[in-house]
Amino acid sequence: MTPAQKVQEQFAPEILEAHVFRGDEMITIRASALRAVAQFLKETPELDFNFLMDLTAVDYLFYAGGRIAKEWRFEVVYHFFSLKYNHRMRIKVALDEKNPEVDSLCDLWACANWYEREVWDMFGIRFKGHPNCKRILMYEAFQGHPLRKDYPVNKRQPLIGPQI
Amino acid sequence: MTPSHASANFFTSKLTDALGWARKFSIFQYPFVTACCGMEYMATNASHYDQDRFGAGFPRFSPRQSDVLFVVGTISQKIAPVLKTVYDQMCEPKWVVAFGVCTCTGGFYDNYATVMGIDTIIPVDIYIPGCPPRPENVIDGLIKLQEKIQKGEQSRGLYDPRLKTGRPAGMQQGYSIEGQIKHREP
Amino acid sequence: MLEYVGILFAFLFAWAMAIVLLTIPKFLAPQFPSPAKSKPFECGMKPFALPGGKAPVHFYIVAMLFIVFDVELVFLFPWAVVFRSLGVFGLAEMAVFIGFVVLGLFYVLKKKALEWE
Amino acid sequence: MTETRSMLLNVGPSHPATHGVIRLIMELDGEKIKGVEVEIGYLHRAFEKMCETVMYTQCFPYTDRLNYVSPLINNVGFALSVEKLLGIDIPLRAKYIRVIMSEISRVTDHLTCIGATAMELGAMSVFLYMMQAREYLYELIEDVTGARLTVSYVRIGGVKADLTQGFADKAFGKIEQVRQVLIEVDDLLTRNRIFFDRMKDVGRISPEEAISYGITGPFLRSTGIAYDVRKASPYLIYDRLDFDVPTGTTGDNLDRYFVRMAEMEQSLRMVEQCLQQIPDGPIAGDLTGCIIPAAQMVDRGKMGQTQEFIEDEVTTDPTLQGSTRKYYGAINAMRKDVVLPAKEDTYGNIEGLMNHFKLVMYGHGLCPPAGEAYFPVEGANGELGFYIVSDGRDKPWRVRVRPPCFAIMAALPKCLIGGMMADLVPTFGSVNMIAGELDR
Repeated sequence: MTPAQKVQEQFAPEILEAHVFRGDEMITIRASALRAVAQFLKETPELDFNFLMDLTAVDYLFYAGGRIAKEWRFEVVYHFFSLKYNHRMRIKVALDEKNPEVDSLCDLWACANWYEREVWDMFGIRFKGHPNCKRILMYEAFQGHPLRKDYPVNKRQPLIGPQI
Repeated sequence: MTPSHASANFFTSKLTDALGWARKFSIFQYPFVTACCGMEYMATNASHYDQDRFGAGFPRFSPRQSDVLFVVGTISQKIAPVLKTVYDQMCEPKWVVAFGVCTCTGGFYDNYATVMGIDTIIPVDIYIPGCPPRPENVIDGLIKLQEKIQKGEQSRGLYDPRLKTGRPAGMQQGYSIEGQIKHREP
Repeated sequence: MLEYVGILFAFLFAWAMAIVLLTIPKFLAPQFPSPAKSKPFECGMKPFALPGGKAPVHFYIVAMLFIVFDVELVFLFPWAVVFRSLGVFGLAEMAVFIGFVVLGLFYVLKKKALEWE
Repeated sequence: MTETRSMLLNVGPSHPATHGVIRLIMELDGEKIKGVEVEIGYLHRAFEKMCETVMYTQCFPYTDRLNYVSPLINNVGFALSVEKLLGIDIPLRAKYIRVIMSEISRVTDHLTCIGATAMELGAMSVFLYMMQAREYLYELIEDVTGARLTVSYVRIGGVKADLTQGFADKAFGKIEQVRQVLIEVDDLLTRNRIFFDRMKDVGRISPEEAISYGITGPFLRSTGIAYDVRKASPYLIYDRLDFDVPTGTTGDNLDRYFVRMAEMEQSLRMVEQCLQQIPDGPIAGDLTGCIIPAAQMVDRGKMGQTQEFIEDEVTTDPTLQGSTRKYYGAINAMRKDVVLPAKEDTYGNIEGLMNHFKLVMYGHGLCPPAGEAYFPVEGANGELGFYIVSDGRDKPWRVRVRPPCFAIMAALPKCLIGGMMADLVPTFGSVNMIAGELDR
């Protein structure tokens, strides 16, 4: 029983997609189910995912030039790791374009605080329940979210110096 | 008294030379270190490629006590105002050394987050290219700086990036064409 | 009277040196005062509180203790000059003096004045 | 009624204690730190956005500027992640070379970290000894890769060039010199009263807090948890090398110093084992041999005498780094759609030329299948993971770096609050924050 099968069996209705690619199990779930899944992964003794290794997001706007269809635009990707069982798990949360919002995991794992601030800063995805969701990498006066696919790479908003 | 070259009579030219000589061998540098060039700056300061042989071995971490501003490593848009404030708070006579290609022209980080060359915000005296420049390059840059100090020159003037000391306005534009993502229609 | 001339010259030389070093930059170094240059330096950012605000009392205590032991040190200098001629009597006298100050040190340590609580 | 107010102090971006790019807003009660707010992002250079605008092989120069103190580990991490995406395996000798260079790069990282911490505590000579030791290792790296710091040496499917001739015994000599320096520094620092008191019980963190913050690497091992990616999920050939994972007990600065010193010893031991076990392939050094000048080969090609060309070697233009076919098979995976052909084939015959063309032309390049892969590697500060999403075209869709020192910086207030203002310096030194990796 790999962790992915346990999660699938537990949260069957919530799961949009689940597949294995190059040995990595990944499950895509709806945004509403995230807190329950995270609680489940952390508390159940035989899973015991005590490490939230990485939390990031991917923007699938116009993915692969339109050849591969994607119903949703954003995916927030969580990488979990268990120290005791030494196994890994990837949970992806699908978010559409209109109001990308997902629950915050700050109270389960302390590192989620900064990761979520960075995802908000780079992608503009809101995290409900985050203590202070400010920008972490860019400066406050920056407009827009740079890692979105529709933000051109060298559109500068300089604080001082020439306005190029 | 900015030393002028036009009709420097015997006394002032001798004094300028003496001043230049004195300043040349006692460079107190403010290492404004941010990124990978910092590693080569450490190597240049350490005993193998010793910078102290040229009198520049003593970094001062306050702009009040330093006369050369070593800008080492990429300058992002967020830290540009800090660099400008530190430059303004340095006492005269002051020189600026752009250490590494990120400070000279922004290097290969032609994106929304990087200042493409610090001479768009402060006047620069010596450009040391290289990513990171080898310690020998740095020492060569230092010697060129010393010659400039000996002659008493200083890249002066308001840093109006478009006209006096900044690069020509054309060069200011985001001149990399290839790296740009064509605007995607959803 | 003659031997005091040395001290006078030392005094004058000190003043002369101070005055010269303070005025030379006025002539030789270029002056470009600017509003940014006059603001206090706080690592390149706008300072939160301008200097001259209130300081905690611990600094004051540590400063006072330093003064006490520094003055004691100053009294040792004249003794060092006539150390040979005073002989054992001088030593005893100074031992008493230093003893009192060390007593003070123990009192300070017991009262935890140097701790930073 | 006396009203006491704490003092807000800016230990700002351009400060020697914060290595130049971190801003700490400290709430001080005299000398005691009551509150810390960490502000980062002063060296954000948009690594992830730049990787989306260049092809896969062009990402390597960006990766060695992530953790620029141990650049080779980033290269290896990125290459392994793309190779996992492609599902290819690389020859054994290339694996050994990658491990050797990674371990040398890890030692330079620890040397810089401990040297900088000691210098900030006033031990100037230890800094100079450590920089001297780092110069020895930079010489080794420079022999193989050509550059001291920004090496861009690893390629997808192998490495750029083989080890140079006589690299093994030169490496043994250098490792011995570095060991001498480590012994000297150990004598200088470990029993030094000032160093000991400044580092003991300063910046402590408990194992539960470390796990909750997702901290890995020497910072976690100093709290007693022996988690090391090279042992937990061994990649390349770490399962063949015997090395142990040093751990501390209390999780304070002194334990992190001991863990890093012991790890350097382990890394040097690993390099020596690798140099003994490495399968000998032809060394790139000897360029002589019966080779036909390129011009003469072209004439014979025009006249159709091309059967025996494949085996013949061609004197390529000396500026083209000479012959690469000799060691080609040993250090590159035999995949035509991934790895560039050897120099002789590119200039010698039409198959090599077409292969080279297909790989370097814009739009054709190396196209992994659409999908995503996450590959964790043991960086110098902790687990360095590359999460790459590809859309089947030649440019990566998304490259995400899991920065090891990001989690440690998030836990910095935990280590600082309660300490004195002067404890900021050794704690920040032992955090070994590298801005390139933190702000990407």
